[in-house]
Amino acid sequence: MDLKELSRDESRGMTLIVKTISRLIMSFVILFGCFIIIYGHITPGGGFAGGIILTIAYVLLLLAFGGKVAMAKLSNFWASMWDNIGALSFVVIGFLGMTGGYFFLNFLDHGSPGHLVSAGMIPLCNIFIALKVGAALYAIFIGLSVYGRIVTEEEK
Amino acid sequence: MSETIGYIMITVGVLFDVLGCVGLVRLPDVYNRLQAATKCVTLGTCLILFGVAVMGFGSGQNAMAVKSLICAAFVLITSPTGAHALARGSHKAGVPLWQGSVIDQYQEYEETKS
Amino acid sequence: MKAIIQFLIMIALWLLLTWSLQPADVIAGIVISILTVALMGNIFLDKAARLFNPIRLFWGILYIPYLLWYILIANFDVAYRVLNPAMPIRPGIVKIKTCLETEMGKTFLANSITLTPGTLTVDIIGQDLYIHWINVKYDNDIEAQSYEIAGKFERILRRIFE
Amino acid sequence: MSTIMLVFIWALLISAFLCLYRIAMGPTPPDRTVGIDILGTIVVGFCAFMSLYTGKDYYMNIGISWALLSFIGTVALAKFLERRSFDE
Repeated sequence: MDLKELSRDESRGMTLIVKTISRLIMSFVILFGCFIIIYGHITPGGGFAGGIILTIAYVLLLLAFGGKVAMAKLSNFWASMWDNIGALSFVVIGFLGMTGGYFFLNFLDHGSPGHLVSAGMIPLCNIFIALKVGAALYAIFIGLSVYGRIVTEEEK
Repeated sequence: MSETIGYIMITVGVLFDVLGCVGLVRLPDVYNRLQAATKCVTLGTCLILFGVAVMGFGSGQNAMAVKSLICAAFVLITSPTGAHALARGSHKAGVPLWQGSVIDQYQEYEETKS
Repeated sequence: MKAIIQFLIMIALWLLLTWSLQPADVIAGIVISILTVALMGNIFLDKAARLFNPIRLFWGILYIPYLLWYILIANFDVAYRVLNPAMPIRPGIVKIKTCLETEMGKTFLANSITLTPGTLTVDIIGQDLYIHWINVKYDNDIEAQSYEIAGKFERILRRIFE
Repeated sequence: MSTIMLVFIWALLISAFLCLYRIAMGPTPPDRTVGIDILGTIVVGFCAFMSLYTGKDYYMNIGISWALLSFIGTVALAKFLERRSFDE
């Protein structure tokens, strides 16, 4: 079934009010998570906090619309795949520093302090940490709630 | 001038916050508590944020003011939704109304459905 | 059309959050807005474009002070009930009917009811709303209850969302 | 400046302690959940005070994140109170 029809299903998920408010604020949650990640080197926050906020958007999807919509949006296979991509890219960035001299050398342009382009490769590290943390947390959440629940007597 | 208006708004907001929490302690059952606390604390927090926005615009800190306005809009949208979800969850969990309640048409609907 | 509207809303929010117009910030905002539209485009509201009709926008802006005034009355009402030693409450859950059809209209009606004097939305089923009322005035009179609780918002919300 | 700020912060602390009283003493689980929900909204007010006191705008980021997490937590607890599993 199409994802749009799945999200219209009345019998699944919470009430209409929670669904509509989720539709309204979901895009803002993604935008705010990216804001926290990208400005991680000049304001508090960074990869870990931003990754948690990105995960929160998908967890809200799972809570408000039901498991099938969230799994159609980001399945367990792709969650573990993004987890691996984040971890591997972080290590690759570390090894790219070897071209200039040593491990984790900050080889990019430093820019002027206080602006967005001012820290070389720290924003890149933040982005990959966010991918790693967010995807791993989402995988844990669907592992516990969708696959790991106790089957009751009636469902048998 | 803007500082005075800001302090007045913050004072009223803090007063409403305290009143809402007194209602949370004093009222008899979960629905009445939810009602008093949600109304008062939502308006109280929004007034604090509006006051901070007014003082920020007055003293030239525009980024702080705009962010507090965004935060106020966010609280104003999500707080009643959370209250609705909690009220529905409490009724489904079987919490009875206070014994002085006069009518419960939702209970009648649930009984006719099942 | 819907994607363009969502993109414009997102880029406006980004510029408000960062509050700077340097090239690097704006380019990052455009990239992230496109990413947001690609990720959450089919979850976003269906009829968002019609809200930018000038007549609807005018009534929407007018609705904000109207709602804030009723929230202020609600707070003084709660303060009176909480601080009075006798606690004059007469609670109950009543059923009302609404004439709004769209999901945005019903959602904003329910949230406005939650924030205004003495009422709290418990559940919504089709066109029926179940309201916890702290001071029940009528005995099982659905028409009068609907007019008392929802009438003052439906007048304006019908012009915004229907 | 600092005296009136202290009065505000003590008033907010008193309301937070009233919420904590409801969380500790609530006779049923939904009562405790209401206390948690209200406490989450009060903390946003604290973040606004910190932003005003120090003059830095990034405390409001913490406020927005806190409002978000409080909303998600409330929805999750409400779904738990309905005795349904999270994925349906």
